[in-house]
Amino acid sequence: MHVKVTVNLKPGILDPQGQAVAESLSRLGYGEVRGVRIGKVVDIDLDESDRARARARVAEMCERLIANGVIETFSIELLEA
Amino acid sequence: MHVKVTVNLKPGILDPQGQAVAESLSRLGYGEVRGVRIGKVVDIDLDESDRARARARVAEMCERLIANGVIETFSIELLEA
Amino acid sequence: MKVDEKLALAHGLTSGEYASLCEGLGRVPTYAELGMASVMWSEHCSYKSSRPHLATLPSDGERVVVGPGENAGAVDIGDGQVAVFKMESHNHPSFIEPVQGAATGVGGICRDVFTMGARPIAIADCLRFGPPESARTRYLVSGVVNGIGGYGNSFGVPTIAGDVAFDESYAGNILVNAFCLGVARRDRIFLGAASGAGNPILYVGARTGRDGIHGATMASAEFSEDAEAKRPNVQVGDPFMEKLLLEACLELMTTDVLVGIQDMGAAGLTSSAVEMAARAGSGVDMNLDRVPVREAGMTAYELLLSESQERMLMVVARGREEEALAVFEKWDLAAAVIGEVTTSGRVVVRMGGVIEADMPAALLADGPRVVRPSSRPAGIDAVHGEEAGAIGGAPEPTAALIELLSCPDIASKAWVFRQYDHEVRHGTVIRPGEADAGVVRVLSPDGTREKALAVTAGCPQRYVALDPYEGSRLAVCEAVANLAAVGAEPIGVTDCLNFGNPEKPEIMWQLVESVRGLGDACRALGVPVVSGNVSLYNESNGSSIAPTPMLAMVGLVADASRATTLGFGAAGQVIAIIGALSGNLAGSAYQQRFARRNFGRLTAFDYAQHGPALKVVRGLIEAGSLASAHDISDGGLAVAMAESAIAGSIGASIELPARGSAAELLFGEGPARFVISFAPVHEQTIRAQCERLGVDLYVCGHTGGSSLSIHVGDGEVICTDIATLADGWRGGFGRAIGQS
Amino acid sequence: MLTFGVVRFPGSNCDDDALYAVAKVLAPAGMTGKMIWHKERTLGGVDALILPGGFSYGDYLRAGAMAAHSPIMAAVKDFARGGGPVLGICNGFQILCEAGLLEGALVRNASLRFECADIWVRVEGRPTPFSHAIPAGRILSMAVAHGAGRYVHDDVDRLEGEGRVVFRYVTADGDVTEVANPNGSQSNIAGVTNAAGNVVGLMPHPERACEAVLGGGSEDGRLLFLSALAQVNGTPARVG
Ligand SMILES: Nc1ncnc2c1ncn2[C@@H]1O[C@H](COP(=O)(O)OP(=O)(O)O)[C@@H](O)[C@H]1O
Ligand SMILES: [Mg+2]
Repeated sequence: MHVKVTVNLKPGILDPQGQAVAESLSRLGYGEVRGVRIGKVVDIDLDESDRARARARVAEMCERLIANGVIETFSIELLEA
Repeated sequence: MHVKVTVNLKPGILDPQGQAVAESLSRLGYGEVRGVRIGKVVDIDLDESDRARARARVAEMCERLIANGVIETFSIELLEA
Repeated sequence: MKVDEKLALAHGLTSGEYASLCEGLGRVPTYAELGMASVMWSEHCSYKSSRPHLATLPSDGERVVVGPGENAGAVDIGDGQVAVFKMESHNHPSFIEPVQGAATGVGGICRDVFTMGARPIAIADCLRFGPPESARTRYLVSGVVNGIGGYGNSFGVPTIAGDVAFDESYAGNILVNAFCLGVARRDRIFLGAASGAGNPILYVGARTGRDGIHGATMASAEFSEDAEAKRPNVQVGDPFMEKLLLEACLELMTTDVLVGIQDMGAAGLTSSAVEMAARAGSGVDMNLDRVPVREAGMTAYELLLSESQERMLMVVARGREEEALAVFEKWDLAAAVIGEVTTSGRVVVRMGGVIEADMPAALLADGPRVVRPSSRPAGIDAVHGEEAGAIGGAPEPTAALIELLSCPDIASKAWVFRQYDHEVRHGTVIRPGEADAGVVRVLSPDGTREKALAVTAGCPQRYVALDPYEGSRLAVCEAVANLAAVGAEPIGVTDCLNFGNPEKPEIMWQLVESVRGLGDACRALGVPVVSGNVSLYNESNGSSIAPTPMLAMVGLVADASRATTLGFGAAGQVIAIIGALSGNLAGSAYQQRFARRNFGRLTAFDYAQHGPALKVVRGLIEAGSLASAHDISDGGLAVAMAESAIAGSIGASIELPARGSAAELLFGEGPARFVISFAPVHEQTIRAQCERLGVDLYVCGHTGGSSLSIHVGDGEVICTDIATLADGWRGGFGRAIGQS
Repeated sequence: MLTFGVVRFPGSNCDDDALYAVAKVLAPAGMTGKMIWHKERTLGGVDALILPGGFSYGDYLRAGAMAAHSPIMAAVKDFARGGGPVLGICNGFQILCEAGLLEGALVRNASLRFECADIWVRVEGRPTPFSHAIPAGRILSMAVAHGAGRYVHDDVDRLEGEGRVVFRYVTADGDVTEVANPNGSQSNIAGVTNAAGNVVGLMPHPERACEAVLGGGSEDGRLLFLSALAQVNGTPARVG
């Protein structure tokens, strides 16, 4: 099974990278850009076919390693193989 | 409108960060992890309500700045406000 | 929100402090005022426990231009230039979030330095962690190093020195102390004073978010859970923003537009505004509606207490604000006039047409003072009375040497400093690891002279833990010795005093004794303390860290090209020891390693006895007589000898007289001792110099071959090839933390 | 006489270093230089350009990505298309790749760590303004300091075939090994040139290797600048 984890900075946490990209885009003529926030997407190829178990295991991986709970949140999406 | 851009390394490009995460996960006991690849997710808050126009503009931003076609691919997802 | 004593207590004020606040104001404070007072009167901002003791430190000297009390100290280095430096702790934030905590620590200290008009030219980092084998420690080490490098590398200042050690006592409370050195023109130093009634106050840099707003209030009723979620307790550093701020500030400082400037650090806008007004004896009137914000709907309380990074508060000459704004525009920085200087002596804050705060600046700036009882711990005399002799079960000397070289406190820290750009700004003469101090070139303004500044940073916390007074004196002596070993004259020191909970008399005793020791040694050695920082309450689960007065000392090298490293040079050089031949095992790394604790009586620092050795080494380097110099510290003579051999990739044959125990001779430690090497032609001069100043010199061998051989009397006690030693020393750190 | 223009982007931090190397250290050899602000649209009379190291725009998103869109870049591209010598050092190399003036891309080091260390590179490939006067095969000692220096290209064979790899990481003895490679670059590539051979990018810092008093003591970095001088002067010189 493929699992896609999206890791984002918690709201309120400064995202200097997103800020710089937003400013660059607006300098490039994309005045409609109101804000940018940048996160990570972690694609995991999992040897597991049970959806519930896959989700539970990946959630645990996120808490332990993939996301930094102090400043980040994560969301999990199960994709078919 | 909110637009979510996902940027991934092209398949042929080595992703040492993904590899390191995969190894750490397997050391932590997640033997079911077969592979990990890490990409970026760029959330854009756009002052634009027309979906087609939003998509076209963001595609252009990606080609010009957000992704580097030499090493990366991107995909665009329009989310509602 | 109703303000009462209960709310004040929740803000960390005592009943007495709340009463004096009400009395000082002549009324009950507003909510914003309570927040302002609570941060200004916190230990962190007010130094209420330590101030009377800090006042005893020597802070004047011929070279001192700006002493403690400003954003950083400034010391004259000739050619119309000053060295500006300071050290600061970021312990707690780094434990919560190592990357950002360490990064913002570096950012904060660099701002303190360029606020004064100095361009930063060097960073140093002093780190303490728990046991290296713990997973938590490993995570923290990687994160902290990543954070320091990530910030300094991008900001573009070389990290040239530092210190890393591990000890159980830091497991739940790591230390991350960052130091920054800058150079300014003596006649263009900028201070944090809001002078000149009518002058506009400018806010420059990052927009304000709800970062790091004082913790006590998080649980208070005013905020819904939603609002709390919006208040991150981690501040993220933006080195790019800081680089823009640096360049813009330095550009503005070439004009006469700027009157006063202060970075917004701890306690944010509140402390900058209050301190600037208090220093000038003026007042400030600010309108928060004009503050550039990152998020909508922020309250006055939040705007006043936010600790968002990379922000500056400035006072500019009236009518010249457009010139200032043009510079910030050039550098794409947000800037706004948010108020003006008054003569009222009060800090007045308005928002949405309402006066949110109106308080005397002096009331907030002076802060409370507390006299904390201190008491000498029972049992310390017994520990000092123990015999620090040979240790049963310790390995034989060669094995002990290899083990010491590989332990992470002594092993090469290259794993760390390879992650730091130590060469940016084309000034680094001696890089980290190459000598006892990092050295960075300073060009005279006319470009004709190349002098240099040397930086050593660290703390022998084993000594301080054993005996805070003597240990602190030894710490000063070791810093001077580290500078001497590169040929630098000490010109000033900054400190960061990391201690446990001062409300415990035994901890307070450590602090008092340590400060007394630092003061005595600095006075004896003629080194002024020009800036510093105190970090208290370093404890977890009720147990305190080892007392750790971190020192960063700066030295002047008259001719950059003369600075000397610690590696032996070519074959056939003479090797000698300066200072006492034998050392003391009390408090030594050897004792720590093999007896697993420290005991006994430290060798006391004695200026009459130890001062001359420090002078002689510097003099010999200035005269160009030495090929290498290395002070004998952690691990004693054998470790120093091995380090010089490894660095030079050359062997050495050493013969020592049988004096005292072999362990004391090889691994004992003590003040003002050096391993030097020199070409045979210099031997006469060196002998004469040492004799003239009454310094012990013992010629003990020569360089050559590919192994280290040490004889004591007739017996060879250490014999091993340099490659083996090098492998232990080079790889020891990475192995200890489970990284290659 | 050779006048270098050093382009200063927001976040450049080796701009002063580069200018100092050419305009101060190498002034006696006949060089000078000036800083060019990224918001300018013209270069003003310069003979050669340096895009210096640093963290332009914080290296956010991708190293060099945002600087590649700076106003000055149009003029840089014109200069390069006209055959003007352009040297990108470290972040400057990354910017040149992002701007499409050089092929390939520079991605995160294989070690995932920033690496600041002394390295050696071998001079090879077709002649460029910054290498033609250095004897082929000469090994230069310099330092690297970067977190994203791993060079990737989808057709290294073609690049090699066209002689466009001009600096390659080697050991002090000249061996192309993994140990010599600080970042995991394909084929140990440290520097490349464009098809026309006038634009060069490399990750190591020649401007930091111009004075014996500094760091590792190497002065090998001078050779790149002296080579450019020789080209502009039209003297069939050999340096190093
Ligand atoms: N965290 C660090 N960052 C940079 N340099 C460091 C760091 N830790 C140690 N070093 C460098 O490694 C060398 C050895 O450090 P240390 O053993 O603490 O020296 P000393 O005992 O002479 O003070 C010194 O050059 C020191 O500056
Ligand atoms: Mg030392």
